[in-house]
Amino acid sequence: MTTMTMAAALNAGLRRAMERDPSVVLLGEDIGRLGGVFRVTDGLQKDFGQARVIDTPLAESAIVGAAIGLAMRGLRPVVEIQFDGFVYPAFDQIVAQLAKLHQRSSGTVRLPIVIRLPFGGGIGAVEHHSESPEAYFVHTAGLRVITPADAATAYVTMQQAIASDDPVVFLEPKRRYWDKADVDSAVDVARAPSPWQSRVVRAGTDVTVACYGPMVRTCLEAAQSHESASCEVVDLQSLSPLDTDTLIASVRRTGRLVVVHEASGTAGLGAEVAARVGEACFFELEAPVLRVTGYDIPYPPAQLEEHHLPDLDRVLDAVDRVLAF
Amino acid sequence: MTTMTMAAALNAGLRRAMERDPSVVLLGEDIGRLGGVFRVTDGLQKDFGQARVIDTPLAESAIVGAAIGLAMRGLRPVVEIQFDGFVYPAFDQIVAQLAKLHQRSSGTVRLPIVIRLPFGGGIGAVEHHSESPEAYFVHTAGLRVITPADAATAYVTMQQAIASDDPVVFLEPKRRYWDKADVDSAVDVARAPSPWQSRVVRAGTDVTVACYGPMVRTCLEAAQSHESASCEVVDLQSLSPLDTDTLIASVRRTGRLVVVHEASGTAGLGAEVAARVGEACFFELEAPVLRVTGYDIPYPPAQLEEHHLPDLDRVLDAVDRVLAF
Amino acid sequence: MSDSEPAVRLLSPDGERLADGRYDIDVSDAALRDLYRDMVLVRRLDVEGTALQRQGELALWAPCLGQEAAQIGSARCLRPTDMAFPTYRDHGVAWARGVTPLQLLGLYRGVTNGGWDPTQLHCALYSIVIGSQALHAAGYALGASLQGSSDATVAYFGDGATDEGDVNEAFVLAAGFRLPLVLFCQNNQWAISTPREGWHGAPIHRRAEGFGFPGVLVDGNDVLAVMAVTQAALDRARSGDGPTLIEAFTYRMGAHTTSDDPSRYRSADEVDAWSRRDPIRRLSAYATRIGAADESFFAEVEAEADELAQVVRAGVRQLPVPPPESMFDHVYAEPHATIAEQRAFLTAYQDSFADEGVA
Amino acid sequence: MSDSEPAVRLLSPDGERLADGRYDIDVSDAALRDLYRDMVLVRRLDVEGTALQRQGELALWAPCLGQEAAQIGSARCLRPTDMAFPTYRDHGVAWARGVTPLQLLGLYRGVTNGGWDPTQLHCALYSIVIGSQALHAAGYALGASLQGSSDATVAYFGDGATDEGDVNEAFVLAAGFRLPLVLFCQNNQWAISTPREGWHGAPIHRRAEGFGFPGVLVDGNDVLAVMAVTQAALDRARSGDGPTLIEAFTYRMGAHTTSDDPSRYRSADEVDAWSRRDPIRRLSAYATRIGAADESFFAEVEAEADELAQVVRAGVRQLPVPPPESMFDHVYAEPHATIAEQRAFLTAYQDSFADEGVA
Ligand SMILES: Cc1ncc(C[n+]2csc(CCOP(=O)(O)OP(=O)(O)O)c2C)c(N)n1
Ligand SMILES: Cc1ncc(C[n+]2csc(CCOP(=O)(O)OP(=O)(O)O)c2C)c(N)n1
Ligand SMILES: [Mg+2]
Ligand SMILES: [Mg+2]
Repeated sequence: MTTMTMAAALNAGLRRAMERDPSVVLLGEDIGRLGGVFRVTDGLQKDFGQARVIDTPLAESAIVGAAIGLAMRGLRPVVEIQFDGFVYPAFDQIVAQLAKLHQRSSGTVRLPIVIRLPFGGGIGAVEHHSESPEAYFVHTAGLRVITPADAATAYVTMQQAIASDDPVVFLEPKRRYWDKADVDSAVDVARAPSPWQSRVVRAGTDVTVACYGPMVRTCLEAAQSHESASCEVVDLQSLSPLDTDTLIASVRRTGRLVVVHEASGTAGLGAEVAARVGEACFFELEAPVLRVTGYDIPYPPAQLEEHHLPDLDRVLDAVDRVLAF
Repeated sequence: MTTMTMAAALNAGLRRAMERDPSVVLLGEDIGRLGGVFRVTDGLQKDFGQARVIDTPLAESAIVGAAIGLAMRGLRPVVEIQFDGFVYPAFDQIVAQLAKLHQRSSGTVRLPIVIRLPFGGGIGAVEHHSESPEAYFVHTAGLRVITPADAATAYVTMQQAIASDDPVVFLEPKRRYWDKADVDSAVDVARAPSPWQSRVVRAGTDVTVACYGPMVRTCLEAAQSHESASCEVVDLQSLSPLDTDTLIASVRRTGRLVVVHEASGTAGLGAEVAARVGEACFFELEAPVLRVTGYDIPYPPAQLEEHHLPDLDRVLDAVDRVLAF
Repeated sequence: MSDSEPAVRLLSPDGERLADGRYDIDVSDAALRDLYRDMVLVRRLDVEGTALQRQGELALWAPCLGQEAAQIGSARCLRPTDMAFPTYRDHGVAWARGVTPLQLLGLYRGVTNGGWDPTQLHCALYSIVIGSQALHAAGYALGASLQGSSDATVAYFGDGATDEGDVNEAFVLAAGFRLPLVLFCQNNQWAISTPREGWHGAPIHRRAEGFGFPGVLVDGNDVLAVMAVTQAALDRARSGDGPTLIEAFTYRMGAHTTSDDPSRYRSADEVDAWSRRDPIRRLSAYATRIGAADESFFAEVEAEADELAQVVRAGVRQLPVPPPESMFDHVYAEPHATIAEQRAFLTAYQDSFADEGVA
Repeated sequence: MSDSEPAVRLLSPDGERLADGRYDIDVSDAALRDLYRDMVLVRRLDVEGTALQRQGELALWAPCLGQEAAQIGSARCLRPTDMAFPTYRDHGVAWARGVTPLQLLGLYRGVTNGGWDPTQLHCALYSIVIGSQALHAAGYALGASLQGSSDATVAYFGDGATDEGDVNEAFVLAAGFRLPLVLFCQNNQWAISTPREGWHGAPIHRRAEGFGFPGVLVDGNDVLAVMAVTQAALDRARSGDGPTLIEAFTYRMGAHTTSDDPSRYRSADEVDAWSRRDPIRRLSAYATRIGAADESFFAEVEAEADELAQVVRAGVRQLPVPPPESMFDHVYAEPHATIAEQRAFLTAYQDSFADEGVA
């Protein structure tokens, strides 16, 4: 066990994957000498060389498009998009090519590509640096979407994502990059539990709180701080496929659900969760599913972000409302 | 009253808007001499000249980006994207610029831009020509999204969309381009009902069917053909803002809801509808909200599309299931 | 073609052999006959494609009529392990890479979104989103160069495609990484209704210099010239000297696709003028002139074309429509819970009709 | 700078006036002093920006240190109704367009995503998504030309931005519509950690020719040369002759932003070498040499800069944090049901705390 930040755990996960499989290559803007603006690739170019850690031009469509070509050539590219808000120039390559080419080729072309995307707000950044675009990717068939909530998970799921033969959008909750946790770097990733499922991160009996990525810590803190109710917290983790089995089992027990994410509410992931649980737990639900999300607004200036983002109080407010129903 | 196809009604609506307001300009690929691949802009360049109907280079990001610049210069651009599947190269300009610039500028910049997007399947086309990308735009704050279901609505809403000071993604259900209806071309658009609301297109008492765009006709036919149940059909029409008031009132009466769309189900618009109605009608719902949607797959080859797309039978199947609950 | 070197040309429109100071190529009589056969067969396939669409057997067809020399000439220079990235119109390229006519028709009949195994044939699937394949080609070439291989890659795209960001970003990658890549642009003068002439400020091949690599203009209806410049570009790629942009000046003799009505935007005169520069006639005249082929050979190829047409006509009607459940087969390479669920739903749903005897 | 004409230069690094066969400009002594004042004040503003970020008063700062001549020289050529489209680093451009220092700091303090009225100041908001503004500028220029106006438009972008599809598509629009547009690229040698040299095959200004319009290389640390080429490009634009690409060769003396650590990727020697080409020192040497300015003037400007710094320091702390509900104010220009609902929710939610006395 080593205590490390999530950024360090991701770095270690990348390193392990590169050591194990020489076909793993990294590409992105400023990932080499600089080590990425968050230093997640720090030291990797030095140790693996410029042929495996490739600094690219400033062109996101080119980066993802090139990754597709590299994969066709038998490599396993791991792409870094510098910030969430800069993934949109690559949207066509992701949605019309990366997501669809395996199907287009009747399964003959595999695209084991990971797109690393630092996402979410809460870091006081200027515009375009705090976006939560996950719903776009979850709605896009052919992609897998995953987000680790802590350093330990990050270390393992990064390696699992790279090992997957499907394209994976790997969302890194950037406000949690500096959170530390104990990471078991000796873990046998091949035997680790599947990453494509959600997990109960706190058991409880009165209400279920579903969340993922940056909101997991927030919800855990809210659960801890609730004075009377026993909150079960489910980290969805795998956003596509969205594993609602664990969640549904939880709601069948608690009868109440609050879903939390930073992204705008309308047509966000919370809607999908509410729709699925609403259908599966029709008789068990004792209150409507409540959503706590970012508002349907462009990400506001940093000094207002605390009002936009779900925080402990808003989660508790929803928990109380769902309990009072 | 004139009987015309939806394509002709859209053409007439564009013409009226251009006559009324000299700042309305059209731009897109092949919209001038050719009149667009669906002929929706047929004859407009001849009558209004090349300065108002502008053939653009083959570059979607450039088209939307230029429209933003034109709007900053005081014009009201109406953009044609040739097919749904070709809107993704413009995604950054739409999502990061068009949707956000009014807010970024504290309201000083207005972006009265309409993006016309022929969308949906059912026309036996090759890949990329049958997509339903509406959820991406509905999830994006700052955009309005609307889709007319028939020629009469198309004529009016096109003009209303152009008159709006907000950016509007105007989804044209291309498989209905050739459907005819009576269009009142003398209608006073300024006094027409707001387009930003849904409408009951068929009254019924047993179950509500919510749909939009190409699925409205399908759902009307299903409702008509149901042997025993009385189905109310609601055309959502305005997808953003998503007007669920009308729908909620309907479900409060019928107690049952089926939502239908062509797009993939996961994180599609049906999820948002189900989530909202599930919350608002918690005590009135007598059965879970059921969704009838495209599967979570890349759009299949044309010969399989009938199995992918909701059709009369699948709608009836869901209606029966929701009634049997 | 203002402001540019004259196009490389090795055959006059009447089939005379010309000298070009810059490029030359030696082609044996047998190879000439093969090129001719390729071009005639591809044209027949193409004509059948259009006819089959008219008969309702295909959903769409994008004719390559008139572009056979550009496609065959370039693709025939590739080695088996080189890689081609074609567009929806590059039937000659697909043909040269060994894609069978029926594999090729599947996409346009709507029974598949692809049709062949790109890895096996070293020919990517047709790209429909304009310009997107140029980046895949760049990535593929980057992969080859990282692996120290001598495989070259060719990206095909049209004149219109040079407007797209993706193609320009491919130029950036090509220059920056000195990729073993040939960027092969068929300037067929039209992007649907958008004419190349008059609109753009500079000829396409000059675009390359601005990115830092050479561009060359070639008469795209001259199969020998196309081969000469492509071979040189491939050699350059293999020897580590980086990319080349080739502008093959040609003409789209047919409609954009069978859905298009070109009479709305271009004159019959223009089409006429270009028909006098037909690439196949040019090659046959040359082959005849030098005695590499005679009437009996041409008749033989004609018969072969008739046979091909028959095979295509018969075969296309029998292209299997995949079962509905196949929609779920290759969405993901690994098991996926939602897909499994939806597949089960579809099966149950269909069985429910079977129960009712509705089939 | 291989393979290209030498950069236009009218001042040597030591402030000697040079002749350039192609460009010249006549600048009065008063105008020279104004340029100097602009550059010094912008530099002070910039230094304050960095300092304020260090003190926690700004979330971020993107220094323009070293690029003052490129920014002031170009933007000061614009007429009031011309339009500029700057990036996050173009504080000199914003300054020249009349954006006040405090308007400018709002974005970096996180109290606004913009800060001024682009329509009123004829200066677009800073663009953060690399290259996106080039297309807005092209559209704006197209609008001006459709309206028959003689307004010119300038798009600012960096060397790295020339890799992006959007910038290249802007070149396509500029060439195709012969837009009254100046594409002004500040090649400051770095795109964060990506060096310009060594990577790209051709100098940036040569990119333009490939698209069909002229490109020119100018010493970006020479304010007179920058003015001369910008003025010529603006004249060209106004007279309907179309766009020009200007590559202003300069250097980012500071970090990419205050979040960056340039020691990871570039040497102190390189920075040192460029500091000897400082644009302000060059101008002051020239002004002194020709007697357009003296020590008392320089001292006066220094005092003005001190004053500016104080105003900025005091003002920035008082920049009002907008009320939470303002998040909903300008999402849409017209009423929007969902927004109204969410605003009401927020108000009620906040009131619920007020009730509890939590404030
Ligand atoms: C991104 C994108 N936008 C629009 C289209 C629609 N479209 C199909 S072909 C075409 C013209 C292409 O012209 P060109 O590149 O010259 O190739 P050609 O068809 O002449 O072979 C257009 C606009 C598309 N397929 N992809
Ligand atoms: C589309 C996009 N991708 C990535 C970024 C992150 N980023 C911000 S500035 C920058 C480098 C820009 O370099 P250049 O264009 O040379 O401008 P400079 O910063 O040197 O002024 C990058 C990669 C961005 N802002 N937008
Ligand atoms: Mg063409
Ligand atoms: Mg730079």
